[in-house]
Amino acid sequence: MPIRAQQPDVSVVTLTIDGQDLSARADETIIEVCRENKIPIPSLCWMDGLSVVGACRLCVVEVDGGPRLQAACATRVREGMSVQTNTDKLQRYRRTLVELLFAERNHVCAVCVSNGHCELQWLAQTCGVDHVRMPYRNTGYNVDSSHEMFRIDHNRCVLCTRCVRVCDEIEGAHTWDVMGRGSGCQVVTDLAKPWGESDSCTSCGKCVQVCPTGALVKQGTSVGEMVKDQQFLSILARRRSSR
Amino acid sequence: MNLDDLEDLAAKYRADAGDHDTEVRVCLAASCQSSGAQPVFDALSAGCDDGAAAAPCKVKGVGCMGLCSAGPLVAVAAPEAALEAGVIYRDVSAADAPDILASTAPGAAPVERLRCPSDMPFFARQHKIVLQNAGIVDPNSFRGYVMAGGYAAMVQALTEMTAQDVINEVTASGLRGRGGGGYPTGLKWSTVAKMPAGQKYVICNADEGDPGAFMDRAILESDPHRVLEGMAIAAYAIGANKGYIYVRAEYPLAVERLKTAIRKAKRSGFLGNHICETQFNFDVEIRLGAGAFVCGEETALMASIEGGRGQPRPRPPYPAEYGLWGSPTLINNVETYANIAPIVSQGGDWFAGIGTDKSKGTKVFALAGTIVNTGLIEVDMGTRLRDIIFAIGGGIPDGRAFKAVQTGGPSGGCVPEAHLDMPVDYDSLKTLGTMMGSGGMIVMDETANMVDVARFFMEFCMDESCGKCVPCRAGTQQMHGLLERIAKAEASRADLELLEELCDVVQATSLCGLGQTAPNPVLSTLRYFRHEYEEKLG
Amino acid sequence: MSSGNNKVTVATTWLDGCSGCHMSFLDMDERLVDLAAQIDIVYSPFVDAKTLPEQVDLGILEGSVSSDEDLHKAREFRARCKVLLSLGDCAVNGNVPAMRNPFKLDAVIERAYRENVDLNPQIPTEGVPRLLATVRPVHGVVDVDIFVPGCPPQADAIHYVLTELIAGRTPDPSQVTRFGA
Amino acid sequence: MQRIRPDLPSTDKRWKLVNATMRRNGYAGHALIEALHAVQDAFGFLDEDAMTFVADSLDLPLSKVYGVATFYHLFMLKPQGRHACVVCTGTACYIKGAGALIEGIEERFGAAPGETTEDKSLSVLTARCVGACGLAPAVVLDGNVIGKLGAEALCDRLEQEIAE
Repeated sequence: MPIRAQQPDVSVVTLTIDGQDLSARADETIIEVCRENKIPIPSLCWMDGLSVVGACRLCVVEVDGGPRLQAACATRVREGMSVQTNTDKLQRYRRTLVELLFAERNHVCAVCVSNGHCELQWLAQTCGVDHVRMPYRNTGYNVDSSHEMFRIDHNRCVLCTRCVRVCDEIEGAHTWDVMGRGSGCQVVTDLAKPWGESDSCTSCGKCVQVCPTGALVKQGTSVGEMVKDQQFLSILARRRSSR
Repeated sequence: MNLDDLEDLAAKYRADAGDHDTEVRVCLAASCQSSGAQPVFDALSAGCDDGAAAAPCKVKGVGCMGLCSAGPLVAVAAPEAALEAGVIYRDVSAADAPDILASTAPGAAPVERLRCPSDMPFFARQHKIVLQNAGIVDPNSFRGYVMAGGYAAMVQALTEMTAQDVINEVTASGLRGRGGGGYPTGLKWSTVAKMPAGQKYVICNADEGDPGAFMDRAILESDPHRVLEGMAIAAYAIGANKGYIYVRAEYPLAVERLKTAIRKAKRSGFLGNHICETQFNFDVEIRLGAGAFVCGEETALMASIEGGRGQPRPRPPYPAEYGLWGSPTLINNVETYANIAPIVSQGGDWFAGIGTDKSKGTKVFALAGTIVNTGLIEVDMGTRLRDIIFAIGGGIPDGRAFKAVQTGGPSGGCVPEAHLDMPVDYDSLKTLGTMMGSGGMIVMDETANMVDVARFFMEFCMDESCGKCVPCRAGTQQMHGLLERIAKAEASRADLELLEELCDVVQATSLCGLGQTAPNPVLSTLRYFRHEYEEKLG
Repeated sequence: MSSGNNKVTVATTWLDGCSGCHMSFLDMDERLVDLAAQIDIVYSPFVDAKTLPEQVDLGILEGSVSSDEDLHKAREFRARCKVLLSLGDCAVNGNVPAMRNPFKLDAVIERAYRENVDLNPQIPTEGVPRLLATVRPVHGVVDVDIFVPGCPPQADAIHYVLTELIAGRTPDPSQVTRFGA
Repeated sequence: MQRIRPDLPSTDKRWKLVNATMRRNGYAGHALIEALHAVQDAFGFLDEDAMTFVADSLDLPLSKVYGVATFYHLFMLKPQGRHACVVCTGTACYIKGAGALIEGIEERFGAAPGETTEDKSLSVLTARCVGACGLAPAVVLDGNVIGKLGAEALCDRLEQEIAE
């Protein structure tokens, strides 16, 4: 889905979210309306200012009591729409999705530079994940410290592709992309060479700031020291789209 | 050009083809070719040219005759006659050529030792609409297609019908998408047609990826013009001037025949600009897949045509509204397009008279697995599974007992003996916990291990997951691990419970159809063969 | 959740961990005095008792399951404790001990006992338990009832969980602690 | 800003074929998969030079080209053996013993699916249904479908092909 609706639609619709009557612009998505109204919906891949991919599935909601769940980030509001964001079923699904992420790679929070500032860690807590029921996959991944300022630890990557999108859509460098498929997916720079050898990387650091976990971090940080600043994104995105 | 002109053209082609009472057809589709059909064809052609044939006869390479397990297949029949009306020979080798040619003499007896009875249920109980020309026309011959009545529907649509007329016929026919979902084709067409005029696209989904399904390959290899004609009619109906056929690179023969068909149709003015001297322009390009099952999903397919990673995106917006390069796009599969020309020629009501209440027309199925007659069949919707497997398919070989039939590929499920009397259509299969899918039917005998079958399909989905969304990428991987443990009898009851819960989560939350249906083989085997799982728990 | 003399019997032990969770337990400081009135620690590194009683109300395990001995202890605790609690990240998710899992066990042993040793490198064979190929959280080998993540869980969190359990309620540890806390 | 198309990486004539494919598609970015097919048809696999050349010619980011090249199973990033044996692992072939063929080949030639023998004589691959279910279990040897062979007979046939 494009970052903004094809044609800006400024007409106003009314809808209910969790029984709350709300009004919204017709070109908004459910997640945008929830964020404005402080209705907490977990999300990982969605980020205000980046295009929508609908990949993490954490923001799935029930719409009009229908059986098919919709990703709140990828669904525009409609007049009269009725949305449930936090039913028992949705809570159960989200918990399992977070568990799947923890089991997939090696997220050892205790020794992570993002400990205490990590969206995945926070999601585990808010979704009530106090342990992971499935076996851990235990596949080892590379840590690439070849860049002079930044580091990527693939063990902590959740493949949200925020780095790929911010690099392409905001910075315009498209240094990052995803290689492989399925469980073999990994984010890569250029032809999957060490990051430090990349010709296209401008070292702007946007990818580091938008990364929700301790996968993309600054060099020289110790446990719990990596605090990310994402303020720039909505400002840049807004100014860019108004050109 | 109008219909009369087209008839004149066909008559001219017939005159050019020369006088012959009999034709010897050699199946040159992929399966028979693998069994050595090319040397048979060469021997027959050489023999015919040398005058070994007793009467004026013509040797012709044709597409799939259906009974792939008996290939190479050869048929001797009057020109353009139906397959059952001729004499069919099975397991033919080049050395048999003289005998076959000798049998074409007036009054000569058929070669009994090679004969495959053309009244056997495999042939007699089929109803061919999509496969009408398969095994009869030469897929590399534009003229052959026209002589068989081809392109009449397109000419009729362009010269006698409005776009709305065409959509009305398709809607009236009740045709539903043959790629798996069963979405009403007429509704899809009218949605795209209603989008504001401008650039629109028509796409043919020939990325047939279900393991055990080869219907689309056979159609493309046997009658490629039929698909092009269907696409052109669709383009006329929705107002598109450009089409893409997305074909698996694993089907080189189909690709080659499609390329030939497009080239010849363009040269004869049946594709390109001012088709048949009308104002209608339509150009078709082939795009090759590169080995990714998920590209059968329509948004992934479009991403692939655009040159990217074949990853699906959330819908809506649907392709009808926001498709290829953001333009309104119609996507149908091969078999759907192959149904269009007869619907336009004979009317939607005629088509709606075939099949069941909610599933109209016929369906092509690929029969494979442990079954006597492996191959391709076309039957009315609503035919009972038992008739398909035991009458047409000839039952299970080696005296073994039937256990289950798998339909719908990795998105489908297994149907046990108890439900074999169910008439096959979209809805009945759904109630059995499986789906029509594109039409693959894999028959399994009593020796099949159903946990292993579920594990096999889960491995498929895990390998083919694009990796974009969490439930499909990580969930299929975990479900596969659990199935492995169950298969090795290392799992506990809690593992089985976790497996069932993951099935629910992956089904409910995955981004696209691949993930949403990946649990189906597990759920369906659990439904009918739960004891096989429980026996293995610790 | 008490039995007999109205005091809740508690057993604790550490598997593969750093004993930090037990230290955090001690960090409850003066609250330990009140707790002592309600619980009876029948087996633990804190006390002298050397055998695990046949019946215990609450078992607390710190550390991950990395060796034969850990596995044995975990199974014994499960068999004898009515309620089993995983204390800390190592017990709950494997944590640091599990970071060896992506490597083959032989390579890990080789690295630890030969490559990184200057003096008389050799692989010990006696007096040490055999390592398992894969380090697992406690619930990877036995059923666990309560999970208290954290590295280590704060004394406040441990206190909250114990108080709830003693009162016969089911605690919700995610209110007070999380992975890596 | 004018973009300059790169020179062909070498005088190898096969680059001209690759270039011709891209030119036919107007050097449009959406011709990426077609271009990679052309490289693979010409060279048998995609190396860094080829991917860089295609990326520069179509004005695409390197990481995008790499992402696409590694997404599709048909594209090979390493040179293949002189012969390629693709074992179909579709359902029908699976039911009829594709697993035994894979095991048999691995035992005789020491190459598992995705691997090439040390002497570079044979690459073993798997495919998700080649559509020859009537001939199950099917393998595709250097482009030709061979059906209904057991592991023993298949390995003999492979040895024969390699010897020729």
